[in-house]
Amino acid sequence: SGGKTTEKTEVEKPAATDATPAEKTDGAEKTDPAEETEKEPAGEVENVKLGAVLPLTGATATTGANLKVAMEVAVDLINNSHDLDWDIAKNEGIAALNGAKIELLFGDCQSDATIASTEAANLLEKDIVGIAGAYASGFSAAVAAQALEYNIPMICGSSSSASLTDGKTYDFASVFNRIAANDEMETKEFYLFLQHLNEKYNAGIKKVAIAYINNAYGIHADEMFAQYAPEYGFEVVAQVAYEPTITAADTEAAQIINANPDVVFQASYIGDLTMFAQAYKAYDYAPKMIMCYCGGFQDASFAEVAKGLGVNYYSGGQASAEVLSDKMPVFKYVNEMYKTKTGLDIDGPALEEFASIILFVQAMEIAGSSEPADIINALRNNSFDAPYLTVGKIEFNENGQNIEMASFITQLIDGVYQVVFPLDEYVTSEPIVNQ
Amino acid sequence: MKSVIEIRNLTMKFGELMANEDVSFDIENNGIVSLIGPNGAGKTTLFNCVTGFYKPFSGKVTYWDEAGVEQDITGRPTHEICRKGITRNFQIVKTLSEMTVEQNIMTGAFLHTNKTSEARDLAEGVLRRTGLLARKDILGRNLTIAERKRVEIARALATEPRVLMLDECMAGLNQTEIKDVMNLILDLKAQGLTLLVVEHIMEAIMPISDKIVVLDSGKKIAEGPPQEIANNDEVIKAYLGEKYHAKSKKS
Amino acid sequence: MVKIKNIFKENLFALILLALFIIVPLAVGKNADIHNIIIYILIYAMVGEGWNLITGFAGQTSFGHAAYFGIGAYAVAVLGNKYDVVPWAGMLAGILIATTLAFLINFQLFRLKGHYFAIATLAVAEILRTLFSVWTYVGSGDGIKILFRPDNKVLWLAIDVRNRLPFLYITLALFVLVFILCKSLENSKMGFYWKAIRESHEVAESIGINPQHYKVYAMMLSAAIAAVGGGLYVQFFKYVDSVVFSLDVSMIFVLVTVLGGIGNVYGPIIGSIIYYTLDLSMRRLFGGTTSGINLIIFGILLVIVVVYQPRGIMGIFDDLVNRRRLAKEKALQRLDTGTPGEGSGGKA
Amino acid sequence: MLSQVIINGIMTGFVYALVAVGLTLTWGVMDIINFAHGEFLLWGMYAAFGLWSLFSLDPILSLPVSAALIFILGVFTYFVVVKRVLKASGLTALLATFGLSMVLKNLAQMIFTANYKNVTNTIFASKTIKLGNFFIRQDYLAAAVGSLTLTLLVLTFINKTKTGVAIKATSMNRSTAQLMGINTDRIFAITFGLSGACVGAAAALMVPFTPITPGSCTLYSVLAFVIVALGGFGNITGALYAGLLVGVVEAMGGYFLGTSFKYAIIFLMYLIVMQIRPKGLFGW
Amino acid sequence: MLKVKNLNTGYGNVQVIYDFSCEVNPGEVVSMVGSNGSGKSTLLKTISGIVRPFSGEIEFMGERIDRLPAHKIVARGIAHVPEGRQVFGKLSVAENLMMGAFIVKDEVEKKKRLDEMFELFPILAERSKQAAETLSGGEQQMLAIARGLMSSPKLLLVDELSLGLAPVLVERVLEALKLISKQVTILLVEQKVQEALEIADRGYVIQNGRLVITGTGAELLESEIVKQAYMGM
Ligand SMILES: Nc1ncnc2c1ncn2[C@@H]1O[C@H](COP(=O)(O)OP(=O)(O)OP(=O)(O)O)[C@@H](O)[C@H]1O
Ligand SMILES: Nc1ncnc2c1ncn2[C@@H]1O[C@H](COP(=O)(O)OP(=O)(O)OP(=O)(O)O)[C@@H](O)[C@H]1O
Ligand SMILES: [Mg+2]
Ligand SMILES: [Mg+2]
Repeated sequence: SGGKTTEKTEVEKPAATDATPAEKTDGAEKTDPAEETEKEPAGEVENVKLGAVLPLTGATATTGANLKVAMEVAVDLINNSHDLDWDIAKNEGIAALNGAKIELLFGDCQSDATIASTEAANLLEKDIVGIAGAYASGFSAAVAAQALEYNIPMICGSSSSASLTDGKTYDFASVFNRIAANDEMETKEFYLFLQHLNEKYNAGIKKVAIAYINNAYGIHADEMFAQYAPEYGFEVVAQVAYEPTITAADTEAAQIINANPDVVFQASYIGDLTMFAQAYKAYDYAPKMIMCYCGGFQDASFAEVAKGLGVNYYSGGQASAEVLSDKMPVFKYVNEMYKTKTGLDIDGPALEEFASIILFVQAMEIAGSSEPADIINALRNNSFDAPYLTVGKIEFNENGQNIEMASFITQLIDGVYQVVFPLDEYVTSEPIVNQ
Repeated sequence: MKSVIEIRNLTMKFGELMANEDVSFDIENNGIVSLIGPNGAGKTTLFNCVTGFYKPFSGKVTYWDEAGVEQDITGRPTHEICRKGITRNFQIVKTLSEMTVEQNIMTGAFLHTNKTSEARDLAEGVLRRTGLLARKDILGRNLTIAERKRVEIARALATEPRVLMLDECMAGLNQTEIKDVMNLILDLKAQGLTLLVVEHIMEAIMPISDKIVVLDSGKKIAEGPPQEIANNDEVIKAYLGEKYHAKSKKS
Repeated sequence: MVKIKNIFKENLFALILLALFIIVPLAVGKNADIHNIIIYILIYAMVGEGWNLITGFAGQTSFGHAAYFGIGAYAVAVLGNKYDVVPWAGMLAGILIATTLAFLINFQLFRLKGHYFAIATLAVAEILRTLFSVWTYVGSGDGIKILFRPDNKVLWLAIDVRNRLPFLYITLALFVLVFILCKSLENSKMGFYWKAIRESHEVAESIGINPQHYKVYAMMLSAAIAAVGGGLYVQFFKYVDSVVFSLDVSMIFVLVTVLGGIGNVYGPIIGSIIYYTLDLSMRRLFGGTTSGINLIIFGILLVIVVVYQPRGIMGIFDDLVNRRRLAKEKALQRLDTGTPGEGSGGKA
Repeated sequence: MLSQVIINGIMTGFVYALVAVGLTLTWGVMDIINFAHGEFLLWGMYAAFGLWSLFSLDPILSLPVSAALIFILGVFTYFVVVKRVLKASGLTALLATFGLSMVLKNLAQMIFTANYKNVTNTIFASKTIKLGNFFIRQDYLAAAVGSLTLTLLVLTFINKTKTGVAIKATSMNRSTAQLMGINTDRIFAITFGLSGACVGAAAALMVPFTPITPGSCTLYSVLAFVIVALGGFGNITGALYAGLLVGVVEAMGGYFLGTSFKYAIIFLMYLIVMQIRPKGLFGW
Repeated sequence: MLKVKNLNTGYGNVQVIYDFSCEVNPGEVVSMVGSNGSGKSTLLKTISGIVRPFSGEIEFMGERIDRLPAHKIVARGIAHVPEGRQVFGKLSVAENLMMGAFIVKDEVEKKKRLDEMFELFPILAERSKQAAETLSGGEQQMLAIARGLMSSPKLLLVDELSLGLAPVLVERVLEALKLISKQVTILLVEQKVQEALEIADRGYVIQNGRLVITGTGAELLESEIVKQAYMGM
């Protein structure tokens, strides 16, 4: 429902007869409307309101729009009955709350942290019981600060800055929960992968370098990169920071090439990553592997770029990949719903934002209440099933970090994200090491 | 009569062009010195050099202030020179166009006061003296050129200068209006001001000047009392023209 | 008595505005959302007033006011977070740093004129942005979060969620102070001198004004006001990073002021109100969809307003005043018919 | 490697120059700040992208089309927005074009989505010429040569043709220009069109190596601001040299000081240069 | 040639000229005199189209021109030398002159005119490469006149011809004007009432935007009104 406005969602009261036609028609929905009407407990159960702040316009709108679709898919799954072997999808509404449905209100932060803050306040004023978003770490922090003041739980899907959950940079740990692996976890995983390549494929990787965008996301990636390299036995030969907006990446690429590392780490968004990729290619530089922190690498359009350049040395962390569909029915179903709306396979951040909405409902099911305090409690003290993720579980520590989210590694081979590490049961391809 | 300003060997160049070349003359206290010369002779340039808009290439400008203290003002910043008591108008008028006539003049009046009300009182006096009182609420941009010229004089006067330098303040006025300005200038002299006047209107210059300095191609070609200048052959040839000469002979 | 009445009459518009700003926040009840918006309107209007001093009055376009805004914000954040300095003191420090910086930098920069200067101000802000984005002491790319201090609400001005009113009124009070300052400056010697400089450097110099000095005064005052705005902003938003120095932020102050009416003390506040109500209502009406339709409509509305009223909203009021003045003038002229040249002393 | 970096700097510099030349026409010559300049560039890129994806036209070949399209956008901008605010202060035009830039940017997002678009497999894509020790990217080279040619064309047009001189005259004094028989509306429209054509062409030259998204042109317009000032407002030759200088300083600064400083160093250079030449490198 | 009928004009909501009519016949030199602010410049600006009249008619060679945009009026053959010079400051002297001939298509003709102007004002030839804003005041005035003549107009409107010119030059320019008037009809606004009326075939006197008297140059010179109000006698 791309053209549907927030206001409307809010206005449409859960009138018994036409409870959710909008969601139904555009989802991959199969139930019979007539049957649904009968089940509906005639308007006695109030909707449960959730809020989400996303960058739907502005610099990071690239992703924001897709994340919104992912969240809407989650709402569809929750509110309607789907032919899928998963309670959330099968049930209509929240079982523990007499089938109450979720009403999701969106706020557009226009890729600006200040606006994120006011939009969050706006949503929080509307009696929501939880808030999700807001993609970039800076926006999420702004939203979380508001959530704290209202003591409303926040689930942040895809922001990756470690500082959000380090327990000291911010003061909102009591309400804040983040699903995405933070860069620390991701970094360790990357190094394990490189060790794996060295051991199993004789890759001979020693020297590593990083190119990172100079913002909260990049800086922490770089910090982790440098911190763990010695621990895993790698030598750091270059750390290249660059401005969040650049017109060309040649100088940056040149500095990397100059240091001649075996493997390059990239903490880049899609635009910069593309420019780097073109520059590496143009200067005939082909490292053994390029490890990408979640960010631009997961954007489907990068697959095309890499394919166009004819290179196969890009790998990165991913929450799930299309190639896994057959092994994970829930994921497959979600991916299909998402794909009908966006034309794209669901990527990591989208899946994480999807998860944030699902988690709220799971928490309410456990708590049997839609009181924010109860939801907070439930979120912190339980482990949640996540059949759409390869790890299959989500659990938060005392700072709100999901400890289960070990992202796994995919490699772009001929334009397809192939799972190459670490869980054997999910691996879809052997990694290719550029020699 | 003692000098207030002494110009010595002033030279100003624009690239190759010698706009002023080795010009020297004195401006006597409480006198009216007129500067004439063909278009492009360097009169405005000389103004600019004296008032600090240009830094002269060489030469010296000396000023004696009220207390009679000698000061070298060559190439000093304009505002500093103004504070010493030398103010000017602009040949190509620069009225403050978003301000009313009164505000234009108040801006000048603020040189000697920090209070808005005092500046307004001062301005009112000047408005009255220059016959602008009825126009005081008109915005600068809505004035005719002649009115603007008058505002320029008034604004300069509001700074209560000792030396007032007027660059073609009568251009564009008809004879009657010129008479008014001549009277104003004589008035100012009577109040003790010293004036340096650039003008092409001989009918106005000749009767009021104590001394006339003539420039041509940047060089001083004559200096003396009006009558002498009017009959100076070189000046007639370079500047006045035969017709004017003939006419002035008649009268 | 008459005097008081006059003050009342002359400032009727301001007083009405003030009354609205006092009443509306109360009238909407405990609506933090609207309170938020009003606080931002006030903060941006305040910095707009500052920007108006240097650009509207003194005529020196600044595209880099985010520099001083950002410094004000960082001063409060860094001092508060690292050294537990209360925001009040942090704001004072911010003012000091901003004015000093304005003095040091602009003494040099004011050798440049017009657009050359405008770009230089942008350059200063951009350099600061880069410095703050790599300087780890101030949190580099991470920025700084002011941590919540429920324990010491009064000194910390920390706002309790359901009640932003105290902070709102503090902001309002500071804005009123700034407004009064700007308004009284407008009719002072300083104001006259600024306007003279704006129109012509040469004229200014010829009547004894040192343009350099007065421009620097304007910039320092302007910077101080921007720093106050920044200080308030960060206390409210509780977070600041180097984005605060970006052109986007500088543009906010330019836009609200020009929209309201540049060179007019009412301009920034009127502009800020209109700008944010438009932006917000479009966002709330059409936002939340992927397309950015709200911004398209907002942009179109902005263009329409500007095209319709190129001198800013306050231009409408100016026109009214002018029309009255012109009518008066015309009446005068008629009385004078027969006199060649108004007031030239010509014979009647 | 250093010489490699410098060469790249020069190449980017040429592209900057062309974008700046477009801006110097409106801002420098006509004294109207067109805040939507970056969005003109953006739409030029989308035009080139559109032609490429619909008709498989290589951007180099479709350059005249994208230039022409943005020319029209420029003319449209003049008549619909700028013309109506000409009498007000310069900052009013800034505000109006700011509104326009919002419209253009978000319209792009509405039509093309915010997803990055890449024009791939172009004639010169990711190919290089090897000269001894260093490489010259062919896509850069093509852009540089194209930019230089177009800049020189604009320069000749402004200085040598009657319309060109009329543009300058109109910018100095509008009503007097009318008295000369110049249709000033037409002149303004042409100038805006020409400015648009410059960025339209620049866009076509850039798309082979620049990912396109609604936000991707903001930086270009900020850099163009600096370049225009550095070269001296209204000075086209100045914009060309300043563009090159900025390109090289950016590359070298990034190389020696670290790439996070590569734009800061440009701004710093601007401040320093202007202390010595307050009217730009080439302004007097 | 030029007929102005019942013209009312001014700026925005300020009326400056009231119910004014006048006429210029081919081959004449007509002078407008009047004190400052009486509306002479406004009249010329209205004729040349930069100010829109409130009401009334302006006819040129039998055609209504009061609704035409300025640039089209120039094309009909009216050139206007504006008050206060208004040279294009940053353009060179030669470029300024070429702008004067903007509507002339024939390059050879343009060149010829340029040479004629250089002959009339030799100083301009000397300064032909210099930026106009660096000319002295008088030089700028000469440039403005020359520029007006560049389009070979049928009717030349000159505002404040002698402003800031040295006496010799005033003489020379007036002579030149007299000479030109054999080919070009001239409507002259001039503060040097004596000189203006001497060379004029006819003259109009304006006060506060209204026509006061009209007559031949000689008649006006003798009239009491003119003597008293404008010549300080
Ligand atoms: N900034 C400048 N750059 C170059 N040449 C200049 C500059 N200013 C003046 N000139 C030249 O210097 C000469 C003297 O000019 P100036 O303005 O002093 O003449 P003037 O005596 O005031 O003439 P007028 O009576 O016409 O005003 C002129 O030929 C003029 O072209
Ligand atoms: N742009 C304008 N807007 C409003 N009023 C104006 C404007 N220009 C001139 N005026 C007013 O119109 C009246 C007539 O001006 P005009 O320039 O026509 O006089 P003029 O006869 O040419 O005088 P002068 O001999 O001083 O040049 C004046 O009162 C002037 O203040
Ligand atoms: Mg002069
Ligand atoms: Mg006039």
